[in-house]
Amino acid sequence: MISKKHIPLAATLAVFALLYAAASVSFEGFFSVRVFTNLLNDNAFLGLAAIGMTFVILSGGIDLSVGAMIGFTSIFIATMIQRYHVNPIVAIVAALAIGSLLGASMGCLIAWFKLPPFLATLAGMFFARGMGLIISMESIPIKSGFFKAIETFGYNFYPVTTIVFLAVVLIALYVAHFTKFGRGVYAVGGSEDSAMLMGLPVSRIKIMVYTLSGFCSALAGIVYTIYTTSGNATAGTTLEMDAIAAVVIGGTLLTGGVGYVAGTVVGILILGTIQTMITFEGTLSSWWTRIAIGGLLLLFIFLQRFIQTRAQGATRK
Amino acid sequence: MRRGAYRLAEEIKQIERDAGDAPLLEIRGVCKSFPGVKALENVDFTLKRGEIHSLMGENGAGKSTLIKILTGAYRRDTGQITIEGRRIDPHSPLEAQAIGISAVFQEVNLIPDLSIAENIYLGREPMAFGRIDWKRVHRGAEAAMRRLDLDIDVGQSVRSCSIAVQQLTAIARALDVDARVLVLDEPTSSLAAHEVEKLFAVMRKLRGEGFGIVFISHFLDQIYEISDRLTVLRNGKLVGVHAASDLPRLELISLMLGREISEVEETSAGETRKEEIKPFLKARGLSGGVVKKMDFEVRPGEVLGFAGLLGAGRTETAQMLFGIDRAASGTVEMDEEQVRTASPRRAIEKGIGFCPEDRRNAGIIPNLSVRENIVAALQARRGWLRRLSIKKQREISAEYIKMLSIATTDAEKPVAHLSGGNQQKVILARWLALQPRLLILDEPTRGIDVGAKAEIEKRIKELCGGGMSIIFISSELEEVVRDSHRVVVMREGSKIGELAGGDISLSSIIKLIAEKEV
Amino acid sequence: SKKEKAGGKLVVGFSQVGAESSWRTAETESIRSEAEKRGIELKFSDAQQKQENQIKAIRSFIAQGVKAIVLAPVVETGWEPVLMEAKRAKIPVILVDRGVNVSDDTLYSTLIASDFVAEGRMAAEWMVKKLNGKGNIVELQGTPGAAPAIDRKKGFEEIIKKYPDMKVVKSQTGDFTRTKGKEVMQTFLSSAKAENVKIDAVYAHNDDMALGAIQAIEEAGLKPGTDIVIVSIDGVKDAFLAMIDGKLNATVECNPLLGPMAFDAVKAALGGETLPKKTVVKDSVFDQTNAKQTLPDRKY
Amino acid sequence: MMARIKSSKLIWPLLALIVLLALNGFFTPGFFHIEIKSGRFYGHIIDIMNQAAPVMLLSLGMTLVIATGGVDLSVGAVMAISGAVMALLTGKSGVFMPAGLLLTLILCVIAGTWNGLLVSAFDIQPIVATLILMVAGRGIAQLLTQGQILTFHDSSFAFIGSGSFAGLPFSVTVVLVWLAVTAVLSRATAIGMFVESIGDNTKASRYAGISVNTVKLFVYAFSGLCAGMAGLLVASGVNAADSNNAGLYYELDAILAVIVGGTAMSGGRFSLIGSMIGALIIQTLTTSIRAQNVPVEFALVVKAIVALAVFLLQSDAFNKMFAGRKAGV
Ligand SMILES: Nc1ncnc2c1ncn2[C@@H]1O[C@H](COP(=O)(O)OP(=O)(O)OP(=O)(O)O)[C@@H](O)[C@H]1O
Ligand SMILES: Nc1ncnc2c1ncn2[C@@H]1O[C@H](COP(=O)(O)OP(=O)(O)OP(=O)(O)O)[C@@H](O)[C@H]1O
Ligand SMILES: [Mg+2]
Ligand SMILES: [Mg+2]
Repeated sequence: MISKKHIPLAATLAVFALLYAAASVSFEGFFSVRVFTNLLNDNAFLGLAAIGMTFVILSGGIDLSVGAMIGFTSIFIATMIQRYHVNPIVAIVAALAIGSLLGASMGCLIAWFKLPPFLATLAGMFFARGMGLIISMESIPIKSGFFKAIETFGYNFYPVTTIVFLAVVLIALYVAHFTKFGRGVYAVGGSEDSAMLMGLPVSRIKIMVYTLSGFCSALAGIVYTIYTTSGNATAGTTLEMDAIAAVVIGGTLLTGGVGYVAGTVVGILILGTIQTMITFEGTLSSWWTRIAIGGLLLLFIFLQRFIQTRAQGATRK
Repeated sequence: MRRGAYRLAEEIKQIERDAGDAPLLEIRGVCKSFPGVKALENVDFTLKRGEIHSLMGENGAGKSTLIKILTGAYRRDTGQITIEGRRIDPHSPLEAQAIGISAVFQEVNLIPDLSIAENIYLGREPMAFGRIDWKRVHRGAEAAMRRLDLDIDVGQSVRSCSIAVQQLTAIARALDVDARVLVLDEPTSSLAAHEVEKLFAVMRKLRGEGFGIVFISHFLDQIYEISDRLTVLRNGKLVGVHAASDLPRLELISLMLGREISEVEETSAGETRKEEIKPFLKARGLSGGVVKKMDFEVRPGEVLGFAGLLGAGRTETAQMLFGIDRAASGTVEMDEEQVRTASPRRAIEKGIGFCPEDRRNAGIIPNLSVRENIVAALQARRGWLRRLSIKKQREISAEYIKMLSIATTDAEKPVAHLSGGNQQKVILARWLALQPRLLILDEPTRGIDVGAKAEIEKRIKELCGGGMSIIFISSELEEVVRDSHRVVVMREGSKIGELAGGDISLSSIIKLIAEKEV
Repeated sequence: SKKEKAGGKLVVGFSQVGAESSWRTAETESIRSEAEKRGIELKFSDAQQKQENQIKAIRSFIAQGVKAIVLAPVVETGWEPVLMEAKRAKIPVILVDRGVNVSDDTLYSTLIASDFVAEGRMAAEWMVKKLNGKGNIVELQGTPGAAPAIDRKKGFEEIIKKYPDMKVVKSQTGDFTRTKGKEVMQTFLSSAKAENVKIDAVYAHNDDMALGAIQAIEEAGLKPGTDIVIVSIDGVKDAFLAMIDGKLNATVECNPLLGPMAFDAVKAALGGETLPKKTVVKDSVFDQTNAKQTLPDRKY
Repeated sequence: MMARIKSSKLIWPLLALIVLLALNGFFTPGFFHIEIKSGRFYGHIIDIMNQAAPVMLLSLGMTLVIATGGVDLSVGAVMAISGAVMALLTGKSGVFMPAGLLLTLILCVIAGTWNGLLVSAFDIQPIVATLILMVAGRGIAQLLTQGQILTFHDSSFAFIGSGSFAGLPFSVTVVLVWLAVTAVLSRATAIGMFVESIGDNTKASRYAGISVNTVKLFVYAFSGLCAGMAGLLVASGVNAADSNNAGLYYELDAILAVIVGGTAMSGGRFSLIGSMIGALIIQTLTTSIRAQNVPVEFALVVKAIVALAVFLLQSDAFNKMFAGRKAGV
């Protein structure tokens, strides 16, 4: 029997399975390897951003800059490659470094100056988006052998973006559950004062969390760049909301301290499935699309709640 | 930073080898002010190796503040701290730990959603192959808890445990740390005699190993049982350092309070109410959680004590009465009418009040003022429309601040800035101000100093005289014996007996509990 | 399983940007009604302004085995991988209202679109004529980074550059909305007063911002269309009403009614014909002189 | 009063606003220039008050919601619904204007109550609960208007967003009146204290007998009402209901205003005046960027840097670090 701690996670997974099964029954061609592969591939960048976000939210914070980081990273890489003919690998490494640095700076503002995360990362969001627009307002296609090769590899074997995503998920699971840092994140989110009094390096953990999120969103930006082989400063607009939604739907409490990386992955799959279902439906107007997304979200939340209380009732006895 | 601290620790060890008989810890001329209060003024304190040194003082005397300065949780304004002749300047508990100071703070500081095991090992988890060795964490935690004679599932979250278990977890964590100075700020405030004994045994063993232990408690019996020396603070000033054996109780009390008082007379609760007074509340077959088939009744003007060991289900019974937990079965009658208390709000409407044991999570509203904390329940009962005027609120809070001698600069101070004992008084004031027909007090005197405790006991008697009934739960059996007209004895969720009037005594309760144990 | 569905109806996927403006809604409506008219089953997907959603939609279309895809791309770049997939699945793609930037132009069949740069030029030319090549212009830009905003600015500047007495004195974004257009215009007017600059004309990247600006000008006690010349782009119905009222001077039509052309192209592509890579929709300028007679024909 | 301002930390947002205005005084020509024309004031300062009005209205409701430890993401969508409903009722169906207003606002209260129900009765995390209406609500608004912009032709309605009263835009009056109403509602009754108590420690509040769920229901309903009013203000300002764009991203500004105003995202103590100042700070920032005519591509970076400076200016820790300790009381 699953332990009490894992009930929310199990409930989320169960709802996803239900949803997917329901969709497979109602839509022809939905239950296929292709659709499932697409589900991962199409949401890899969102997933990466959401993984970083999971740590931030677990630590009791929030990171609004992830969407803007994606835009910045993609236009940065494209410009480096297309305009300055920098080696793609160098550009990618530089982008990761910048992302981590920006994350670390926000972390410092939050940890040292006690700036509310909402404010610090909102400033970070403006900054990243603004820098992207300064680099180039126009989107830039990338014509590089390296990116071509990645695309071909993806076609012949397996999408690189998905591989990166799954690898990061594994690493994140390890970090969250098997490292001191990971447990420290839970502790800081659970009760910052207590964590401090228990002798945890609270400031350092916070800075690391935002650095990690900066890194993850930069990586998400890279994956987005691969996904579209182009740079676009406006990419990832409002993506932070989707990332936060995925994390919270995955069972992580916005107040921090409670939640799972694995839950976030399921959260991503759920959002992706809702989106795919709507496309398969194919007759909804723009407004009905929105209403349907909202309705499905609601349905899902209620189902999750229902299964959870049922399961908790069962373990009690 | 970590490496720095480590090097520091190494150097300290070196000094230790050269030092000889210098005191282990020395604090000189420490001052600390908060807005409006001088919490510490020029305080000195020394701790020797192999010594248990108690810090004494009224609520708000500055004990916890001194501890927090020592452990780097607060920064001192002036003064110096030395460990074995070497000056230290901890900026955070993290640094203090690296120097070898381990602490249990007054307010249990744990991460509620992590397990007991994780809380014990947080920040120093044993690693194997680059990952946390969860097996060792669990085994280690079990051993640490067993050392305090507690055999429980260390995988459960701290949130789900009673406050006593939480306190023991925090103690287990502190004892498990590799330290030389151990600081315990009111670790026994909600422990029963049995657990206290266990803790003292461990402390004595550590003393034998050369540890220096700083101990704070408001239980004089415990102080005299365990301490070698006493340092007494009053209003943030040092008023004396004495060997425990040289300082009689009454002298200690007058040192603490700054005036002569005779020790609290141990009066009994007075004669039992006559049987013909009809009980106004009857509980029949109340079950839920660990509680099984509880029957009891409360008469007007009566103090009904609940006695039992850790986890006996006293708190849960009270929470069912108050509508926090839902009873699985059973009925509650008030004035011969069956009532359902589906929420605390309903219970309050029916005339029940409940002062919870978990001060930090269920009691104080930390950033609201003392005034707002005191009138909270009263205002909630009046509803949102009939707001008490600020003037009225001030009057009420002033009355209780005076009555319970709550040490605060003014009623507008956030309650979080009060000392632990004074916070407890504020919550007590909240429920007294409500003047309910039945007041359930769960560990109401937690962390309250001797003087105030007497004051509160007197007040309880007055209230009963006025017809209020009280259910009194306390881990300090003496208190229960002293104040109750009748006592319900519980074990593992069931009522195992009831004592009344002259039959109530420490030995009779202990006998009842022990009898059933076989 | 990828057979044509229900009575052998032709299934076509349409990936739309979103419903951010009435212009966009008109385009959607045109394509929907045309599909209905021709008995084509249309799979419609609203991407809510996100490229990734459009890519997802195209992938789902492929998975569902549609016969052709109509795409109104939100940006010009980033389509290569997904269009490659469509090509591999032998599904022709018809682009509407905006082109894509790909190295291999066999990735799509044809593009049916307006030329945003040309629209900017036409607006500028009309304004130059109206102001006799002299005056201070304030510009209300679209959303930063959006293709129409970039191109309409570019085209406008191209022409204005040639007239040294015409100057864009202020240029801020109004996000294509009435409210923001009004707010920015209010600030421009206040600045102009404080700096003692006269604003002669407003160039708005779409009609909605111009309509917002008109409000701001009226509230400031000036007469839009008379004291300040206003030119915008799109040609929505409200713009025509404003022109009839004399408050808006001119609008460059950007025709969203691409349905018939799009499905002609679908038919041709499925029939194996090779199509011209680009069909530019003819845009024209309307002003107060011809607003009234055109109004009854406006569909959006 | 002074003591209250100091203790509630209002001093910092106020200082930030003053510094921001002063900087503008230096760098933006004629920033404080005010002109009187036919009994009405014009100038940047007036524009700021006028343009900040919708966010100010939103942030009044948002302050209470955030003070309980929640958040309301749906306000932007409710604004769109409000405009759309008003347009349909008054613009299309010719309902008597005040009746239309009333009906619209009732509907918005219902929308807010829906959020409140999800949060209180069903115990769903506020961010998800309100996300549902944020997504679906705009869809509903679009459905009502069929994605079109509906234009009003009602001069009395237009007065709300475009008229002037006592020389100032009428929206300023609306905000002041609503601020007063909110202040009275929260401070002259016990609601304000209940809200702060719940945000500070929900469990203790429940134990003290405060009906946590009812209070939560109320604040979300109230936030819905505020959003409805903001939506009407915006619609009336441009004489049109644009369900696609009305209120888009306003939730972010409203949350920002509340936090800049000194109310913590985690709940507890709140300050309505603080939120008003917060909204003014945000609008001043936006207006100064426009007035300075900062090139569009640089605007965001400038905004980021100035915003950060403003945030830091009012951060306690930062001030302690640089200004030294202030003398107590
Ligand atoms: N964070 C704070 N802010 C303001 N004042 C504080 C703060 N912490 C403590 N004080 C004040 O310092 C004084 C000493 O408090 P302290 O907690 O040290 O008392 P204590 O001796 O531990 O009392 P108790 O026995 O009740 O725990 C009190 O007057 C208290 O109000
Ligand atoms: N043997 C035990 N050791 C520790 N905790 C226990 C034990 N049995 C039960 N508990 C926990 O204690 C709770 C029930 O005890 P409750 O708090 O009602 O008892 P109590 O008599 O008030 O004891 P306490 O002194 O701990 O407050 C249960 O929720 C259970 O998790
Ligand atoms: Mg203390
Ligand atoms: Mg108990």
